[in-house]
Amino acid sequence: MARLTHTIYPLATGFHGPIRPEPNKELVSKYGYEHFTAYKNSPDNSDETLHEIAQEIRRDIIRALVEAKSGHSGGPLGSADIFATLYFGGVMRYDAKNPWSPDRDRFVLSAGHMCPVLYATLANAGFFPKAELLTLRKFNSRLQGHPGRDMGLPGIESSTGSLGQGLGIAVGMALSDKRVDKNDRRVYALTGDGEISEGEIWEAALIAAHWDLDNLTVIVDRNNCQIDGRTEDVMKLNPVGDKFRAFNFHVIECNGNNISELRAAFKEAQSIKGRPTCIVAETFMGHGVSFMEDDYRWHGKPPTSEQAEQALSELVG
Amino acid sequence: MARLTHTIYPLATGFHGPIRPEPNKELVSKYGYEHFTAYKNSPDNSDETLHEIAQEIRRDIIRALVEAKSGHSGGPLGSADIFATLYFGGVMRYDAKNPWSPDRDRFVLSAGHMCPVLYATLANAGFFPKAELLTLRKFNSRLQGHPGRDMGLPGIESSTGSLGQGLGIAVGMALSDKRVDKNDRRVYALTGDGEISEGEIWEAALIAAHWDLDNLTVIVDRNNCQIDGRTEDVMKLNPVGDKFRAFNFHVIECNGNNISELRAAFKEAQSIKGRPTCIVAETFMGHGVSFMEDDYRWHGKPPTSEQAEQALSELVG
Amino acid sequence: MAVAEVLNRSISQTLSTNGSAPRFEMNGKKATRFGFGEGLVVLGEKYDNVVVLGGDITGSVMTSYFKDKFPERFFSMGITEATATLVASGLALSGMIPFFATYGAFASCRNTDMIRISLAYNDANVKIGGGHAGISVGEDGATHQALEEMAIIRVMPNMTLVVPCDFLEAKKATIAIGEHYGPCYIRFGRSDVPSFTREDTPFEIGKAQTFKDGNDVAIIACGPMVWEALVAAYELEAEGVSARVINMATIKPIDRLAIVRAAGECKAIVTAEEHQVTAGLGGAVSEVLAQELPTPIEFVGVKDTFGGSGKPDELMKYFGLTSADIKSAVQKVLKRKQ
Amino acid sequence: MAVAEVLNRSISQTLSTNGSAPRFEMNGKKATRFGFGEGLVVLGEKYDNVVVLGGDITGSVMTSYFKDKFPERFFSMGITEATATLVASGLALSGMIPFFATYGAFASCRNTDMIRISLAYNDANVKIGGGHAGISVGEDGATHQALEEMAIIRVMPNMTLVVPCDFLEAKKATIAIGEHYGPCYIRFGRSDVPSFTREDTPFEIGKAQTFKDGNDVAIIACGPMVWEALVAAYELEAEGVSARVINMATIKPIDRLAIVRAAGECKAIVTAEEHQVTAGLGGAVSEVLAQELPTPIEFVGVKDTFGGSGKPDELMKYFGLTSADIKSAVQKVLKRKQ
Ligand SMILES: Cc1ncc(C[n+]2csc(CCOP(=O)(O)OP(=O)(O)O)c2C)c(N)n1
Ligand SMILES: Cc1ncc(C[n+]2csc(CCOP(=O)(O)OP(=O)(O)O)c2C)c(N)n1
Ligand SMILES: [Mg+2]
Ligand SMILES: [Mg+2]
Repeated sequence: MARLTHTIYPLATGFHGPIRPEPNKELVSKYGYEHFTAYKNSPDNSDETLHEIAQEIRRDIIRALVEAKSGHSGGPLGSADIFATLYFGGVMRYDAKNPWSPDRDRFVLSAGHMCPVLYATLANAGFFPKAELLTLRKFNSRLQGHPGRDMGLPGIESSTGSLGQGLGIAVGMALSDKRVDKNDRRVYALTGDGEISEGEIWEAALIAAHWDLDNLTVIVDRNNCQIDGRTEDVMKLNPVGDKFRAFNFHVIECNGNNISELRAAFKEAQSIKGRPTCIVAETFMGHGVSFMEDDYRWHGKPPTSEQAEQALSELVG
Repeated sequence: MARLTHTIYPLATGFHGPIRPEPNKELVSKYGYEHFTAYKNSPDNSDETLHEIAQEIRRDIIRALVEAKSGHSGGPLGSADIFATLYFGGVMRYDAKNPWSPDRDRFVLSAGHMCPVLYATLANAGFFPKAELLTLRKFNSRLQGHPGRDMGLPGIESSTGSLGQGLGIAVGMALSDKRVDKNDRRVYALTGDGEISEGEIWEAALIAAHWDLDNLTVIVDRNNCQIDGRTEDVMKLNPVGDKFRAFNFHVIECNGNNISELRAAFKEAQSIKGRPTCIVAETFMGHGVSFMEDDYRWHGKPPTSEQAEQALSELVG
Repeated sequence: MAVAEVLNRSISQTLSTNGSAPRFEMNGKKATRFGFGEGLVVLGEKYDNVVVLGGDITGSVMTSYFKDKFPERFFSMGITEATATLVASGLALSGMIPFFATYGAFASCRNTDMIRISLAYNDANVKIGGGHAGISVGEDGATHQALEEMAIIRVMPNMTLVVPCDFLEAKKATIAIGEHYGPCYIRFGRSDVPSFTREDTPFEIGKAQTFKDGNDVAIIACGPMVWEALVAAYELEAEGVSARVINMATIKPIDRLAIVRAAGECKAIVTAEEHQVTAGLGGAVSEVLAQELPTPIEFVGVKDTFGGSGKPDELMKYFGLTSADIKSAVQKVLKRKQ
Repeated sequence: MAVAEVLNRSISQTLSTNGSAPRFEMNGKKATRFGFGEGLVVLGEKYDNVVVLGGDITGSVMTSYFKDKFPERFFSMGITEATATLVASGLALSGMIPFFATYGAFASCRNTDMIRISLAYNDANVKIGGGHAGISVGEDGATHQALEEMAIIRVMPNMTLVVPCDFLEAKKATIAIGEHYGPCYIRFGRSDVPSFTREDTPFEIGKAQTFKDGNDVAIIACGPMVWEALVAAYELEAEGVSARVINMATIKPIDRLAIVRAAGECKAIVTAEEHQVTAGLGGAVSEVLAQELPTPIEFVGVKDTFGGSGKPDELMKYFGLTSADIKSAVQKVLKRKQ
């Protein structure tokens, strides 16, 4: 029996071809983007190193957003520690220079609106030049307002942006790995907390548990904020952990702004057999920028240039 | 400020007007349908009386299905005790002669395919002549294969048939009663157990709990069967009670084929304040008919005429 | 068909009462979503059984106005578009007039089965508001740019679908669907677009309005493309082409008579919509004319592709949705005219 | 447009290679769903990366064949149509060729947003099977009678939509979409319908097939309505009307050339579909001809209402979906022909 294969990476049929926007040259050199060397992904990176990388991710988010003049600040900043740990703490296996390598672990950003943090992470890992971050949300950029697989950006496994869909896709990937290909790849998916009010999250949870997908780790960015307010005011979600437990997940609750707790959580997730894991990562929206911290009004706004300067001055070390 | 009102009951714009199919006259008299007097709905009805009514409902289901030559046997038979208790044990308030009375309690059959039991119940309560049961699934019958509000059948509060939708509708009704009209009406909804794998069930559960809808009682017909097999083989649902608890419901687990347990459960549900109740009613699919009992292959089949005779002979007293 | 007979009688009469009406002028810019928001407040003031469900983007689709004014009749549903639609159905079956609004991509796609069965088949008196229509959404990109709703809603029996052309019409249309029995969908946009209709410009569900008379070609448009059509028509007038502009604010039920009259009198049609050219307004007009009076039509719209990030203007230009594109389509259809 | 030019060159040539082909004869009856089921098995035997997702109705949509044969490549999803579609997307992005089938009402409506973003926008190689097409479902009634899918799928960029006419074509079409890259939707029915195509009848995605030649009128049909069209055409032939019958088995991308040729040569069109007349096949054909060659069309289909319970035959008759209805439509369109 044969395998019918098609080239699916990179797609790059993007909405109108290969003429990409140019990053602003002055800013590229101001931020030192042309001399940037990618960070290494290693379990040997210390917590301090990962924290530094998280801060650099945060700075890159601010820089991209202030240039874009639209986009989401709060969730991306709040979850930067999760991304730093995943991509630079030796948790995920990938090769930025061979981004579609068939034995890579995969990450799906179910909360598509949080893409600035993913783009910044990928750039810091060397998937594409950092300067490209400055084209975020511009006409024909590979950095779409919500991830578009049609743009062929290395590291973007799926288009997302309609909440509640990415987790189901990740479940399909994990099913493929564990039950069809029977390999040892792992799949990670991140959802917002507001996002888990979408029923597809619970359908996906049922399916993941039914098929014992222990190669799947779901991270819920529990920042208690969504667009219209605090999550418990907009739609009560507590107790989040109990919900996933009742859906037969192994649940780990941790401080999602604490690198060492996150490391331990991912390690534990990798050791669990027979059921998927959900990490309920308690974060603060806008973490690291004083005037954004824990304020839902920063869900979907970019900083002004003054605010960006202030933010960058806070996001040191 | 005014209320803008429209006549919404009965709709009866049915798919092609008022010419209804005629029930088979011979069968009408064979079953004594022309001389039938409706059962009373009263808390004074004994468990035995309710059991007898449940058996009569079961017989009516068999009669309707064998005439229709298509339709669902298993779920309807298994849940007849729930319906007998709800409609004849003084649990629900309604007036069969004034079926759209504005202070009635309402029942929504989220598992639309189980309509034979609802039709049989309504006929036994006097909402419409029993003879009409024999028009089930016939061209232009008010007894559609899945409930159609457009047919204007008294007692049918909403069209259903696409699984997972009825509960959300019931939540909307309960929200209207408790939060807008601020009356003391109650809303009941029944879902299949396979049905709760639909994500809309969990969205509806979140919303019902968020808005403290203690006037809502959800009954899950936990018969462990769905079309393709046992629920835990098709899509693992256990622990059902824990799921609803984690979604902030008051949960009652009971034997759904035991009238006195059901009575107690409904009573308890009415006493709960501040949160909706879910009754996980453990039933057997096809209960009361030996060769159908607990067999998922009876989900969607009608009995042959021989099987119907056998079934009717078992369904006594 | 009856319509064709009506046409035969009226075909050479000029129908237009607007013929001598003053030109529409741009009177600032304002997104249609604000009209929706204001219309809801008017309804809320008039009727105590109007209620609104929030989908965690109340500030984007302007249900926030109603929420602020009538907090006790506003209910947050979180991010549950499918079930919010069902809850709306339950409220409607209880005598309420519920509005549920979110982005059009989710207001028509996340809940399509619910619209089909619990609204349309149920004939429930629910009003769905779909915001962020079309690519003029801008930077958010393809996922958030609703381009398919007109096809999806139009194919459902019992549904009414309105697409207002500017702020003021959006307000009128919102009030009109609130007072009309039955499941309705209203489509509105995020970005500021020209305001040009006046208080006395009529709006009636199911009735097209001729916004400019003309007999060489009829441009049938909806939503903010109506303004683009007017600009194109005024420019064409200067170039000696007499273009009629019809505001087809109701897509379902569509005004067959206005379409047939336009075809009979102008013999060439251009449709313009911020939507896929497949199965939307162009499709609806084509269906009517194929049955009544076959006529050359050119379609202005998005040509079966997804949108993308960019500034609204950039995108409108790239995807061919400007008055210049309408003019080219007119030139093309005039060549095909017999 | 290029198509129109092609037409100008070919307009008076008779295109048909089928002109002298033998008549199609009925060869028993079998539901198209069985063709889907058998096609899946063929694919499963040929390719080890074909996988199937079950939606708790495997015995109705005949994915049970595959399940029995390849249990290790069959995955039950329970009753979760929306997420099953997403899981399929994830499988496709992993190099699998996943099929997910359920009733068409749910295969196109419960997961519309997922089809839009995770299949179409993602260009994921997923195949959706929609069973229980149309009112020939019978007793289950309106909720289960899918009449809207063609509009919903057709408006999505990147989608391929095929509607096979009988058992054998359903099998061929299933294999064809399995071997074709990209998101596809196949529509098939529950009830037995005439089998009439032969092993050597060509099936190609995107290509219409002329099943009977004729030059007075062209009947463009899809699904089991093709047989009804043939019956009508043979009867009309006896009555002196030469009717062409075109099997439009691919609704998207639609074969524009076949439509334009038919219009150019016959000058009158009837479309026939077991679907709403709104935005479906009739809509697609109208759109093409409005742009290329305006031509009178009559639509046979469900006229913007929901179905209901009854025997399939009773319903087909009541809703106007028989060969007799096609004949009346032909008579009507012939009168409109110029
Ligand atoms: C299906 C869908 N509905 C609504 C939206 C609009 N939306 C984007 S983000 C968001 C709030 C998400 O909240 P959460 O998941 O907590 O993310 P956070 O605000 O913490 O970043 C909403 C409603 C969407 N993108 N998709
Ligand atoms: C949205 C939707 N998907 C699929 C179906 C087809 N279907 C009808 S009943 C059923 C099984 C339901 O199982 P359960 O809720 O346990 O009911 P039971 O078999 O016990 O009667 C399915 C899949 C449907 N009616 N609606
Ligand atoms: Mg959040
Ligand atoms: Mg069950």
